[in-house]
Amino acid sequence: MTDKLALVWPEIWLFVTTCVVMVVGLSPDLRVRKLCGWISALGLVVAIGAAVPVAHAGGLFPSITPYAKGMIGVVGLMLLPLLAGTVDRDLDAAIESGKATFSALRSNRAEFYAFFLFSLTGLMLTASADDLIWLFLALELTSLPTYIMVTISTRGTRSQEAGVKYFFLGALGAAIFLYGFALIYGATGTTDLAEIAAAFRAQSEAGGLNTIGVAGLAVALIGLCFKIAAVPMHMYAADVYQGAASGVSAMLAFVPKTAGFLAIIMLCGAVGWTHGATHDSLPAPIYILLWVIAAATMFTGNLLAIRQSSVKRILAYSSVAHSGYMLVGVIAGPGSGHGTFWDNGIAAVLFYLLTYGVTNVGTFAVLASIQKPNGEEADDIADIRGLHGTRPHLAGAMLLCVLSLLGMPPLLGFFGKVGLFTSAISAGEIPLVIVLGLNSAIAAFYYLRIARAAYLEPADEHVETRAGPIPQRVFAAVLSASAVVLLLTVAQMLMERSVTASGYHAPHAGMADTPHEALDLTRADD
Amino acid sequence: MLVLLILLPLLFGVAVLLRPPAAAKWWALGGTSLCLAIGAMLVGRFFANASPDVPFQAQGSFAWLPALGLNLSVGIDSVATLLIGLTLLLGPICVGASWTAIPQHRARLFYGWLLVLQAAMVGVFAARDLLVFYTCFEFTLLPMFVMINEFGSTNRHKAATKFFLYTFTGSIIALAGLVYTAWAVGTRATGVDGFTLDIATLTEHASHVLTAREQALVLLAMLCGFAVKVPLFPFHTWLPLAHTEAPTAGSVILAGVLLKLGTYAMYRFVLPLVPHAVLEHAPAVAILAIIGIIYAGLICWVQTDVKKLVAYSSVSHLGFCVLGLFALNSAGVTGSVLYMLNHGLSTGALFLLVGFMYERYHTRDMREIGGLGAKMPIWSTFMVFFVMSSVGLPGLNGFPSEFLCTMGAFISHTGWTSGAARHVGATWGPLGPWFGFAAGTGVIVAAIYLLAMVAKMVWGTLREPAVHHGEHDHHAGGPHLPVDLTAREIMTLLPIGVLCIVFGLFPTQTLIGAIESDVNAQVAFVHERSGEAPTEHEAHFAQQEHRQQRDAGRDEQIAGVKP
Amino acid sequence: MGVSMTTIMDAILSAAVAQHGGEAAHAAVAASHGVTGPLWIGLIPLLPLLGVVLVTLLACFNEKSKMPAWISVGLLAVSFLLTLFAYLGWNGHDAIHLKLWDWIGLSWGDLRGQTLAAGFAFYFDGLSLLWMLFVTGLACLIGLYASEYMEHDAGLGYCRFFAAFNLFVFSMSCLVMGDNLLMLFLGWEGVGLCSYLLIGYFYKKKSAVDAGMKAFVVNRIGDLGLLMGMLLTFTTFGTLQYDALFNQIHTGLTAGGTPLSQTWQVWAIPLLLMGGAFGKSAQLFFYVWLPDAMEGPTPVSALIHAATMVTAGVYLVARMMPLYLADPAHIALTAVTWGGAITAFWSATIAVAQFDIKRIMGYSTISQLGYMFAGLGVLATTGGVFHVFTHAFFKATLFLSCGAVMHGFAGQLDMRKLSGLWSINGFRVVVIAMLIGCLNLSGFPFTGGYFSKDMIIAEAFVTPDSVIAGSSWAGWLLLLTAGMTAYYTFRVFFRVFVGPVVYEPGEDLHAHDDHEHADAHGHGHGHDDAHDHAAEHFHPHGPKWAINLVLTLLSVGCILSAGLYFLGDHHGWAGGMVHASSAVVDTHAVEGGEEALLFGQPPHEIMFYISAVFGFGGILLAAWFHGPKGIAGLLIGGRTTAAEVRMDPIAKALRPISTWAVRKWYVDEFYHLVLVTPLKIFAHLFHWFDKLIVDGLVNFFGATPRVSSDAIGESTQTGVLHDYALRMVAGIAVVLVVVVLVLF
Amino acid sequence: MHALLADSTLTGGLLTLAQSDFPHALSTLTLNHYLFVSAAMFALGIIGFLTRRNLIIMFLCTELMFQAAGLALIAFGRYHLNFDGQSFVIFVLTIAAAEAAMALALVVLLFRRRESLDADLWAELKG
Repeated sequence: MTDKLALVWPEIWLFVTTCVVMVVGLSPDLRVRKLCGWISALGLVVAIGAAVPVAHAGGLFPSITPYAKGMIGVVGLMLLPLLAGTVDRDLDAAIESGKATFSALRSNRAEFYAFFLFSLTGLMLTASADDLIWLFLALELTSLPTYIMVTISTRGTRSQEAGVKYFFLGALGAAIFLYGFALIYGATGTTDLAEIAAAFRAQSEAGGLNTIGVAGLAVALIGLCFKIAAVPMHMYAADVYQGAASGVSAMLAFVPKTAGFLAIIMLCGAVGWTHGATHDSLPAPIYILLWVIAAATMFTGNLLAIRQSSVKRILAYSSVAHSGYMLVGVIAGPGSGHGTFWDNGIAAVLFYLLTYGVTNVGTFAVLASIQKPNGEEADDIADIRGLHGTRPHLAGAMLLCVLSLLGMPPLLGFFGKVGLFTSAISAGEIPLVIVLGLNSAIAAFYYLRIARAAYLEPADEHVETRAGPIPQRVFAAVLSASAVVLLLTVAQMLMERSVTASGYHAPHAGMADTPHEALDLTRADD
Repeated sequence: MLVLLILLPLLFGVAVLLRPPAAAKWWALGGTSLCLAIGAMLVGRFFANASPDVPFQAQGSFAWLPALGLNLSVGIDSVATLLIGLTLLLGPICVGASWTAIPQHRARLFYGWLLVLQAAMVGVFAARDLLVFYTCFEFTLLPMFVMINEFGSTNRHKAATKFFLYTFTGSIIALAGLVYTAWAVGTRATGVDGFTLDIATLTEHASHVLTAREQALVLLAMLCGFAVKVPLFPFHTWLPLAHTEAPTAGSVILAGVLLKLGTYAMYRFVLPLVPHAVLEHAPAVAILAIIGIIYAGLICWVQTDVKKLVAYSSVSHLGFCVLGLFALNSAGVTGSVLYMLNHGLSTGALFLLVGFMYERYHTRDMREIGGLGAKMPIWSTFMVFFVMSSVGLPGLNGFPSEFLCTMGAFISHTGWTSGAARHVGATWGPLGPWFGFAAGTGVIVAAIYLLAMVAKMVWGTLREPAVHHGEHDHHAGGPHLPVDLTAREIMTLLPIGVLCIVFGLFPTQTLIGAIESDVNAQVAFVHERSGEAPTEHEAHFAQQEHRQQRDAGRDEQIAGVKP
Repeated sequence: MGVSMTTIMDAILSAAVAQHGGEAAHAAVAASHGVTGPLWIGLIPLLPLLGVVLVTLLACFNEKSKMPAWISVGLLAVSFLLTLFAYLGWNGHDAIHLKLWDWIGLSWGDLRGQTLAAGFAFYFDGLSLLWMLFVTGLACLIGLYASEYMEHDAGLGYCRFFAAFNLFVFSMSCLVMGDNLLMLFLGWEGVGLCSYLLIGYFYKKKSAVDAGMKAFVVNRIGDLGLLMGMLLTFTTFGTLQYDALFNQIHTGLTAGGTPLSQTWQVWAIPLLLMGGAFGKSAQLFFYVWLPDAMEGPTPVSALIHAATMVTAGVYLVARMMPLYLADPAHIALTAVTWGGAITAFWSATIAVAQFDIKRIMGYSTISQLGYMFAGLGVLATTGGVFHVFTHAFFKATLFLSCGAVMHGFAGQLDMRKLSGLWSINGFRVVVIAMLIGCLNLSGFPFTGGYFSKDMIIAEAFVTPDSVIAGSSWAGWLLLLTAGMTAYYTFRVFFRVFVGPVVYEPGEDLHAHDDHEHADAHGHGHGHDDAHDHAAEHFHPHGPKWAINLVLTLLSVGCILSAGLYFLGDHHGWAGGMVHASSAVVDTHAVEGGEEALLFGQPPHEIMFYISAVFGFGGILLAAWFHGPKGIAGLLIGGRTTAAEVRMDPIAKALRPISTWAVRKWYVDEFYHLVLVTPLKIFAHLFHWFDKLIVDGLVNFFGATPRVSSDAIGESTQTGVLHDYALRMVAGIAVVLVVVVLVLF
Repeated sequence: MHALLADSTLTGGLLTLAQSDFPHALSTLTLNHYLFVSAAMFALGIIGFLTRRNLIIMFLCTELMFQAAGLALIAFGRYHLNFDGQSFVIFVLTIAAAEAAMALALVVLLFRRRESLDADLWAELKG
């Protein structure tokens, strides 16, 4: 028990911070309330610190937590300045201009930060999950606050629309993967992931995986597709990203996606990349499922992004596409397990998550930093036109981030993609690599449009934008853009860490304490 | 020194961004000139120390991402050195050519990217690591995109987008092929520990570990990228558009260096990595090249846009370059390398001339403008001179390259070298006299379209556009230019002209001698390796063995650590 | 023929005898060569090159004096003197070598044939010396002529003219003096360029520009043959260097050791080279560019398109004679013979019907070149080469005389509008020069043309038909042509140079000068006033000293060239030169020692009479049809006006043949229809194909994402929650179905 | 159907999920019955979600799906004779409750804005 406690210290710290934030947020004093952001940042820093020492836990991916939680903390820290002022912006502005006085009841700043931290807590818990129940709870803890954050992120109807779509479809997705979990449990008789893995192993050695188990896995994975916004569960993504405030969209592009991928990796780890003719891939049904989903996701995301005029929608669909890319890494699996990055798809996915998270913050931060005259954040591509003339640093940030997302060497995103490339090739997934390459090219259509609009084109005359009132967001944008470049200097370290994190403890049949017979419902009842 | 050549332009690029716009062109000129000076030293030092035993000089390496097998490693052989020299030479020339064409308020953007572009181009030639190569290869797209998109003419957005997307798509697929090769080497080659992107290692092992089928696929993938870049028929359609729309300096660089990235990549990767497949499929590639030579040449003939004409002529000319490469013999490959340089000079100069004309008349339509011989005698003289160089007139630089490419194709025929009637002047190879003949007809076509262009542009009675569309947004308010070329413009052309003559009369002393040993080694290497590719079974076995060895090594390591 | 042998000759013989044991002969031949020439020989081509540079510099300073001309003439004169020195210092049999630097050198192995070595090197034997003597000599004279002829263009145009002129001499020198086929090719293309530039000298005239381009392109087509021949030579013999090549040929084996006679290359290479030669020398299918080339200034026509450049093809065949002889079936030689003979006849048929005197000279050049080729083909290399030499002089004289007429009559060249120049002040020298030229061209006894042509025709009858198929038929054809030549030559003379004084000025071509034509030099024949003033205000002006001097010198040269026939013991001086070169033919060896007879007599002896008869016949015909009344018409002429002659009713009766002949048998139109138009159609087709199909496909693939984007976007992303839910569930179903389908 | 698990050698040799003190009618129920019901519930939930436009009903449908999973979990737990399934269900219920709380708050918010519970009225964002 204490072992597990040691594992979750970051979550505990975050939880404590959350509580503190909520309490501080009750203060009647505006200045005290403004501390919430700083406290959250402090909490995140401590959580990162606490994440690092955790060296080795049990389970299928015994070393995943330090990297994952560190990554979550870092990206969380970058998201924090972006989220600043999301809900209280109007109120603050009113107070500053003297039109209103501070009213404790009208401000929900603290709650907003708290939800954010809760969500991150859930995300970290996902990373340390070693049990289906835990996984389920962690995923829900990740998602539930985001539903609220989306809904209240702006005062317009769009956010509410986004909220309703997100919540209801999210609930549908949750129900689906829960049902999948149930079936997995049914097939293996345990909720412990390592034991599940052992049971699956035993089944496969005994002559084939249990149908219900495979079905459960499939259903669970499909349900999790909602979290990562993969086809066919991607429908909500664009609407929700567009409806939510940019900061929240940025968070949506990272937090649920990371949770989803962690969960998918764990589920795939439970069944193991030890099947197929050469014993190095997922079981055929799961493999085909993920293959189809990955290819469809890449194409759908990229294709849909082309026609958009809203930058947020473009980024939403690109986020869909990026999920597709990462699924390639999942399909490729952990490779030979020689501690190398290039043939390790899981490491590639973990690394990609980081690069994507870091880069993505920047794009949304640029949008969040620009305001239309009616107070809304920039959204349409016309709004960022001519940015180079008025705010060159934002334009530069946009350019760098977008190019990194495109995978333009030598930016961070490129190396993320190369990891996926190499691992997929090592796994023999040449067609997927081609699909991935083609899609990178299709993606250039819309990334170029964004880059061109921001960096090269003159401003539209009838479109007016001005700098947003919150300087932290500009900071977030610049921070993200510089990270795209500066992280290259430590890329080797990050890659090594991701390799360590992806260390897959392949199950053996003997691990399970209670060897269960294969559950076979298909056997005829005579 | 190489790294300096990559970093300096970047530094100057930053300087351009930070200094006031009025100073931009001076900084750019200073940067490119400084690089040219350093480059001259580099080239000089390279050839002073050249020896067949040390093909690569100025090597430097920095282990950056060992996890991806990525070292920042550079090094140059003679071919790369010459191409770097060409790149650096075109630097100041491009700045000079843009002196008045680029309005001051946008100068920072232009010159900044120009410098970045130069760094990237040098990087491509200097790279000794696959990812460094690829990085620079791709990164040339962006500056070019900006230059076309921002400083081009009417249709520039479409041109820029097409240029970027087309070449980007191709090169990603090429990357897949290259990475596949790296993977195969990393998992099968004996003596290679893990994944590596080191070009030397890959070259050494790739042909031993890739099966025939794999080689064919990798060849296909690489061609997807490089053939688009070259461009080889039928992947050429982006080029006329991009050239037509690009600003003068953009066209010069595009024709002068960027297209050579494709052929250089073929020389550096396609030939040595997959020799078996190259030998097998060379006729197909050569046929494409020949179609390109004649087809694009004929298209040139009926162009009305002079810049488009020169652009299509690039397609035609680069056909020779590819043909020479795939002749797989010294004559052809030498000719091809020479072609890379000489085409850069002469076509670059033609683009400069067209640009100077455009700056004065704001039209490129040969129905509107022509007969400039009387009005612009200096311009016309240069025009005729460079057209002759482009036509392949002996004594000028175009001829040795064109001749050697044709000769390479002609003598590259296995039937020549075997059997009773052995022909000593022929070499082993996949093409044959008919290829040489077909390419030779391209020379006729080249004469037709280039002289037709001269006939329209230079000779005849003077035709000028009725109304100067001087109200072109980029040029409004620009300084008024005299009728004929200014001293600055002449200074951009003169060095190229001098080189054309020098390379035409002394090709052996300047170029062929320089690259001879490297090219011969490359050809011998391809010859030696093209014979047999491992079978599927052998490849599989090699992979198994490699894995076992690595496992054993790891176990030993663990065993070594544990006690 | 060939009684005494030079050392080279010995070597060749020994090689022929010991055909398969070639090594000894090989060594012997190698030993007999290899005199390294003095460095100053290199100045012969380089001085004109220096001239190019200097004249270009003058152009840069916008020099308006005649300085470019003086520089050029001076340098060319030095060049000529150097050639003369070289000739005088030459030992008479060994080739002189001089290598300046490696031009294109590439090696990929140590074995034979693995090295391509083409030095920027010179090779002087009798053939090249002979050529160089008249090339530099004539160039010098014609440069002097042009200094006056081009004076109205003083300025940039003048500089341009002399730069190209000098460049031409440089290129021609490289062509002739080159030590390997690549050097020859360098000169070959270089003279092509200069020809192009000079034909299009009056670049504002579309016809001139088109003519220049036509010349270049047609030449390029021939060049393809030359190029392919060169490459095939390399693959067969492993070298492009003359010495090594000839040595190899003399062994009778390819460099790979196969007997030459068993290979197809042995006839393919000469045929390919012949293609190149025919292109440059305007033979057979390729002749069409030369008449059009008369658009250039007359000195250019004289030097390039009559005397020197067009003989490059002859030089090539003569130079490569060993290769031609290596084929026991003599396929290529037969082709050369018949190509030459047919061309000679064909262009004569055109020449008889033309009215433009310069064009007539153009066709006659083609015709005479045909003689030269026929001569080479029937193994009369001496005759062919001698004809090149004499032709260079008399044709230059003819052209320059025509040029003087043109110069004096504001570009008038139509023989229907000119008459009686003898009686116009200042044209006497011109008329005399013209007469000497015409006599030479028509083969009037004891002129140079008479001897050289006879040697060719006689040899055609000498050579048995078994060696060169139909050789004697070719001889008859050539004989007939000789008569026609005399006719059309004197047709010009009788109509234009004697008779009643009638003239009409032409459109002054010279008005099309470069830029400065506004500042007129006060010439009587003004620039634009030619159109303003009525014809009666026009006063022809005779040539000044430079033109007269040149014409005089050339006329003397023409007369003296006849004397060369009696020099030396190898059928004249030219024979001696040929004997000391690769062009030498051992006719005994080739023909088996038997001489065919003509009318029971040895052809060489009887031919003097026969051809004299044909020549006289032609002249008399011309006098009857075109001669003026009186002594100038040889007392049989009856012409009283410029335009009407006795030939007119006959020409009318012969319609449409005569019209066709006037229209040059519609060959240009035919080529246009068969070659140019289809090519242009293809070009347009390709253009549209490229635009619509190739680029269309690219655009299609480029548009596919966008189109499918709209399709997917509009149909799925409706914004309605239920639709989303439905699609998600349906999507899940689809995915699962796909999985199941793939699985089973 | 009884024979479904007839040859199973689960610990305790149970043939059915029924315990001895179950009512007789239930004693013949097998795992399949439960799974069938669970699947039916799940399907009904989906169908309801897809067909109903009322936000509250839609939410209830998702609850139905959650409970379907819960039922399956319990059935499996019983089948495997361990408590994992049951404890899972407890958490599922908790989550369901949390979701319900959020859902109702959300519904109130939305209703205030549009005066309607029709989910399809919210279709401003699309494309």
